[in-house]
Amino acid sequence: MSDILLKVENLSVEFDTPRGPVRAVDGVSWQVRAGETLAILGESGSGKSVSTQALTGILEMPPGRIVSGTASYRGEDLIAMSVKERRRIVGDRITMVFQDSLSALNPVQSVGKQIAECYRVHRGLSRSEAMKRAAEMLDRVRIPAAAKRVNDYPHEFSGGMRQRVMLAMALALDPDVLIADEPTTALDVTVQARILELIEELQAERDMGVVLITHDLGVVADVADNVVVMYAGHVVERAATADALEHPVHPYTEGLLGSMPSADLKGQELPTIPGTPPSLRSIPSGCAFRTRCPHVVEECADEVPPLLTVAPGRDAACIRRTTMPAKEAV
Amino acid sequence: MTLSLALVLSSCGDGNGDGSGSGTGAKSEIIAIAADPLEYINPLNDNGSPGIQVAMAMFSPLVTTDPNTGKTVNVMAESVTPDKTSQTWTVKLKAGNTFQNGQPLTAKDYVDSWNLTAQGSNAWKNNGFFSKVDGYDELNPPTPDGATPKPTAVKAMSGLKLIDDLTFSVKLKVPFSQFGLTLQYLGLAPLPEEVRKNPDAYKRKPIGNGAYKLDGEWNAGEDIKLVKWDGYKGPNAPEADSITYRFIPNADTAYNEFLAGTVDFVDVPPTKIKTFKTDAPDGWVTGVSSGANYLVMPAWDQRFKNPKLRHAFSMAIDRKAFADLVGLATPASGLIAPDMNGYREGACKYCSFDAAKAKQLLQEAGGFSGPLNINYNTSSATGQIFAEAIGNMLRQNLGLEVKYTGKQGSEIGELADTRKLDGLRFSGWGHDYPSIEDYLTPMFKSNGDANFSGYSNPALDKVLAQGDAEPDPEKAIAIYQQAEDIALEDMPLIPLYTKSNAYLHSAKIEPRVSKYVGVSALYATFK
Amino acid sequence: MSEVQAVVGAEAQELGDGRTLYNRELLRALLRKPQFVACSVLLLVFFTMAAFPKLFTSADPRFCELTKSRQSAADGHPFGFDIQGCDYFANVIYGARPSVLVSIVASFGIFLLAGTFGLMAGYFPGAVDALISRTADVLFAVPGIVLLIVILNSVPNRSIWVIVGVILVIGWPAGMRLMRSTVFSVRNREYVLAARSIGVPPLRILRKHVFPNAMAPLLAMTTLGIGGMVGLEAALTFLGVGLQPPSISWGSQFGVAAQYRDTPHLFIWPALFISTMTISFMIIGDSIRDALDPKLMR
Amino acid sequence: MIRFVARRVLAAIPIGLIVTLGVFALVFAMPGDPLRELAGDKPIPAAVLAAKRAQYHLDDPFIVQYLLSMKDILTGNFGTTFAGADIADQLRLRIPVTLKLTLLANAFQWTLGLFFGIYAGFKRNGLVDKSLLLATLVLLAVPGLVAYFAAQYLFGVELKWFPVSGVLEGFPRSYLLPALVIGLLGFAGLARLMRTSIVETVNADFVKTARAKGLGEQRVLWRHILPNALLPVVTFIGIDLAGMFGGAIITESIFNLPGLGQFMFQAIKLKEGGVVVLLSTLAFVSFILINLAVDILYGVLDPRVRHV
Repeated sequence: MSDILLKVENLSVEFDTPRGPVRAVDGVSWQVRAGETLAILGESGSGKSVSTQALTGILEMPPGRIVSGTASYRGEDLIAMSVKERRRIVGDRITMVFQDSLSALNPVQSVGKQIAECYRVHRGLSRSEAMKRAAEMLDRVRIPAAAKRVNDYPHEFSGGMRQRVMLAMALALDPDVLIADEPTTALDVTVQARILELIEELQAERDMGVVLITHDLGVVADVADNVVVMYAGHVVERAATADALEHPVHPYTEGLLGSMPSADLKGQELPTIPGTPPSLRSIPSGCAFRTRCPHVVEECADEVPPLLTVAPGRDAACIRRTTMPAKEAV
Repeated sequence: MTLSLALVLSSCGDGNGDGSGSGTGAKSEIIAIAADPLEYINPLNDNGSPGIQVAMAMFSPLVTTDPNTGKTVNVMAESVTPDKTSQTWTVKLKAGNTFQNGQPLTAKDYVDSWNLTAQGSNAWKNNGFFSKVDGYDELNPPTPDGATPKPTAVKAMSGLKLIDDLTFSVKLKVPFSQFGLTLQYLGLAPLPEEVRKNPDAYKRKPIGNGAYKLDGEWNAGEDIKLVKWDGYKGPNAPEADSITYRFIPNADTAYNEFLAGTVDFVDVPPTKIKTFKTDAPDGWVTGVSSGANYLVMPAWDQRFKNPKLRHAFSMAIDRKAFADLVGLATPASGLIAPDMNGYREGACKYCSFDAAKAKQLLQEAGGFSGPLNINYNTSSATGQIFAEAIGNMLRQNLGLEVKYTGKQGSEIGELADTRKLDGLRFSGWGHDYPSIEDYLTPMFKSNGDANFSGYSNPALDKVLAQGDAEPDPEKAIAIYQQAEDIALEDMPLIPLYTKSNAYLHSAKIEPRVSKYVGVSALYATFK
Repeated sequence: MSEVQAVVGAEAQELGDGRTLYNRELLRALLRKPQFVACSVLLLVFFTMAAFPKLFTSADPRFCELTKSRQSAADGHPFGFDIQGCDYFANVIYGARPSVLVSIVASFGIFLLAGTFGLMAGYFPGAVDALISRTADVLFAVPGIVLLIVILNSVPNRSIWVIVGVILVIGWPAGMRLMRSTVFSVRNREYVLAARSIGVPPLRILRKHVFPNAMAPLLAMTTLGIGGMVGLEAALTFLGVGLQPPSISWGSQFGVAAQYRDTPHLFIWPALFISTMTISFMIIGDSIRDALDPKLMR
Repeated sequence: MIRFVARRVLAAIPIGLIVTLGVFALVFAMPGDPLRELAGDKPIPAAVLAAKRAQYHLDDPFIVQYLLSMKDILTGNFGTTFAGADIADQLRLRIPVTLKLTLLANAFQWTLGLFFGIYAGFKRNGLVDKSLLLATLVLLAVPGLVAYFAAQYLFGVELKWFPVSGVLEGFPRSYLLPALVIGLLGFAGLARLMRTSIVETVNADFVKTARAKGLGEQRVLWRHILPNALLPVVTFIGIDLAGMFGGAIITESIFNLPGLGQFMFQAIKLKEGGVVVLLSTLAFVSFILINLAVDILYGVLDPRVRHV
């Protein structure tokens, strides 16, 4: 097995709101190895983006606040280190790609300049050298006529092309870990596939760890090696993608899978998880999912179910599935 | 040219010290004038007080009033003598006076300057002064509305006669015993020939005959800097070596400038009347009353027709309290300013405050219908305040309904002229020459120059004509007083107060204060 | 005035995302802010003063004794006497009505005018927009204060309504521009397109869909601009074209008194009332703006 | 670019005509006889009035007067005011005064406003931010009149730090106090706007991107936040600058600065339609030019609205 590049342990993040603090991420742990693609799966508001933003230091603090936890990059805790030290790693060794490329790119700077900035700041290259590298990078992500478009502005690109620019910027410095926060959500399906392919290809080329944040099971199924499922700030299931998809342990994962369109269900009404995700301000006591869970029992309300190992490399947080045998042997 | 050069040289040799004389000389003063900057200096085409104030330093009049005795004394004139009927006046000039360009001052300069002014198509502001002179009408033919007055073929008034180099005579249309007094008006100053030929070219480089001349160039927007002119041979030369007139349009700002110590002399604006003594405890003077102020009853409005109603209005006003509000003011008890020769304390029978009597008079007059409108001038800082004070008294003491209208002075004047003004307005009058006639004729004679109320009483006109024809000054005054009595009984104007002006001066100067001619910074003495 | 409006307009534009907020939610958010509550109470006091001055003073503001001109506070006359010797407390209380009227009526008049014209210009591009926008350009190009002076000098009787009217004439273009640009961003939203596609008449679309979703920035601008109106009225008095007696207003009181330095009570009281009311309006405007700010919600 | 400028200038011409015609009509409709105000303290004979009237075309019909005024303006042959002042002279003297005042006031306003606005917005809810919000509230609530009189009395008359009024001490001393007061009053608005704009931009996604790139805070602020946050501010500065040229009537009057504002005020009082229209035209032209400059600058700052 390759090295663990980024290891998050017991990370908790709170937000101060006018009505008191709200815990957006609660005791989350995960890790990503070189060459691995880890998917963090969850609905919006589940805390999946907050955890990565917190460890990279780009979360707005205040109102955000890291309550506990560590995030080690090659053994160094990103959370404990000073802002200056972290900047050596974030943006250089760990880079990010965001969902909405139109708003995530500076509208008044040419894309070339924005990519070149990475080389200028982290590598100290001269302006012309940096611009040259930026053009090369654009070419790498298959932007046609890259050398010409390097001086264009973000609004002059199509959505897919813009996402490629984002990728070019993130990969410019050949990072160890790429955190991709819903990189394809805003794109249509064919473009989405091409971007994912591109990520995979570049990952393979560089033996890079990829953290893919998404709410789309399909994407997970396509590209992820391992998956971490989050619900209301908690990790509810952690498994190799194939295992999780085939034999989900947590009822939430199960529900997600059930609501995925597939050939088997053709002609039937698509089943959905009843209810809506809880507001962070009013998370139910005990298991956060119990209000929507088909298997709920009284004990679910007693305490937050711990994340327990149910099989090698598989953890889940459900008292029904971890204390009593699952309905199917795991 | 040679002569003026010599003068400049001699002034340098005079021990003025710094040679340039730009206000830093031993005796120099900066006088603030709270008005927009002058655009030209030409006393014949200027009747505003800023212009006249500057002209006083640069031009010298024929006669003037002695500040100590109040008598008329000669300045440029050797003598001014009327004929028996006071219709023709002979002016003889002193010999040896010159203009600042070196040319001798002659009778022809006066006659030609006056004719130039009297020519209507020139549109000079002091044109009206000559309307009393025989032949004026030929230079001012009636012009139909909208037409441009053309220069007339006749260029000279037949009443002006050149007798010799230093003597000329003025024949008036009708006898006028006060004409000699009027000659002190600076609007009658002489212009030298070169200026008369092309007045526009000399707007900013006037050539006077007075004690001061321009120091260097005077460009638009600059202070007017004057230095003593050594060629002046007349009497009454002031003490200052150099004088700077500085224009500060906002009177309160000018006052603040004085407090900050940048000017030597400033008028106290009406808003500072209550504070100036504490603001400048060692540097203030007050002058005698400079003019009389009135409330004007419109003769064209039938509601004001009954004299009893006018008396009622007059008696409903607490003049003492009003004068306190105005500040430095004396409640009026007649139509004439108190320091005039011929003033009678208590001439007005209806000027005492008596609310009960006023109410009774109003009833006898049949009351007043509709709201009473009081007009005030919005350009004046105190216009609205004074209007409200009068309005409150009329409202509370007579039970009238009162409303107020603020307008620009020009609009009020125009409405009054066309007999369209609704209700009361304020007016003030200061004499041009020290005679009670200069109050009565303009304001009360039918169609007088300043007959604001549109008042006309043939009896009064007749008395005035008698006075004008009376050569003996004392007798004339007694006749004029009869006219004042008639006006007071008819009361087209309600006398309110006469006001003194206050001035602040720096420790360096002591302004001349005269019972007869008021306060003068020009004639200040230096410490 | 126009300066404040411009700032506020630009400030408000930032949040003009066309969000509707449930009134109850907005009110609850506002009531949680102590400064909003305090300023609302103050404004309520001013409004009551304007509506029922007799509740605050039994003195007749028009009973004047000139002999008491400018005397300072005395028994029963807490603010002393004004220039005319009238009870100043009563005058300041009675001065609330025109001041409040000018500020409220002018502000909301501008809100209505700017709102209507902005809606029309934003929703009907082409002739309507051109007409309205060009008219606004003309008014923008003439210095507002010049128009004020000229027009107020021309009218025969400067009543409070004339002053309000002139302020309306020169005040609406700024708000119109703001409204127009917000409408531009709203008019192609899904709900508007949907309404249009099912044949809802334009007026109804404007009233039910566009206006509620586009009015927030203009509303914030209006509340923040209200205070400036009272200051403007004072400036008019300084320029000789303010309210005429017997109308009493804080602006004209201040304008008249500003030059009488020796009796500070004459200008301190109206200035204090003007400033308090202005600050109250501004804090309320700020609070509404903050409450509408999406980032602070949830 | 040239086409853009040309189109804007062409569009401005009809507006300019309406503005001048409208202003002239308003002044024409003002009651009161213009020459009477000029008459000074004493009445003027009818013949003199008629002559003056002819000299200034006051006896012509409205439209003729307007056309004559426009002809004078367009040919640069301004003539004299009713009071006899050479108008070209006046402009030569007054434009620099107004320019100096406006530019100095704007310099104060921008320096202070941008600096505090940027700082407060970037360190939102910090001490500087909170004090700035309070200070600007107070400044916005103080009527301009109060501020001018108070400043003149305190700093000019009492403390004597600055000249009370006038322009005698030249630039910049004579202009410092009024410019400072105008600048402070305007600063409140600008600082608030700048602050809001920064606050809005700080939360933008591209700022997160910039931080994720490992950029220092200073670089994030100056290279990424500010260029974007300046956009709405630039528009405001344009409006503000264009407005100031129209004349600071009240300031100029209180501080006795012989600028265009006082000229305008006098001209209105005297009903000098020609001068009012001339000054309005001047204000209008500068308004158009400044707005054009702002639009071009905006295009430079924001590639999305670049005018090719």
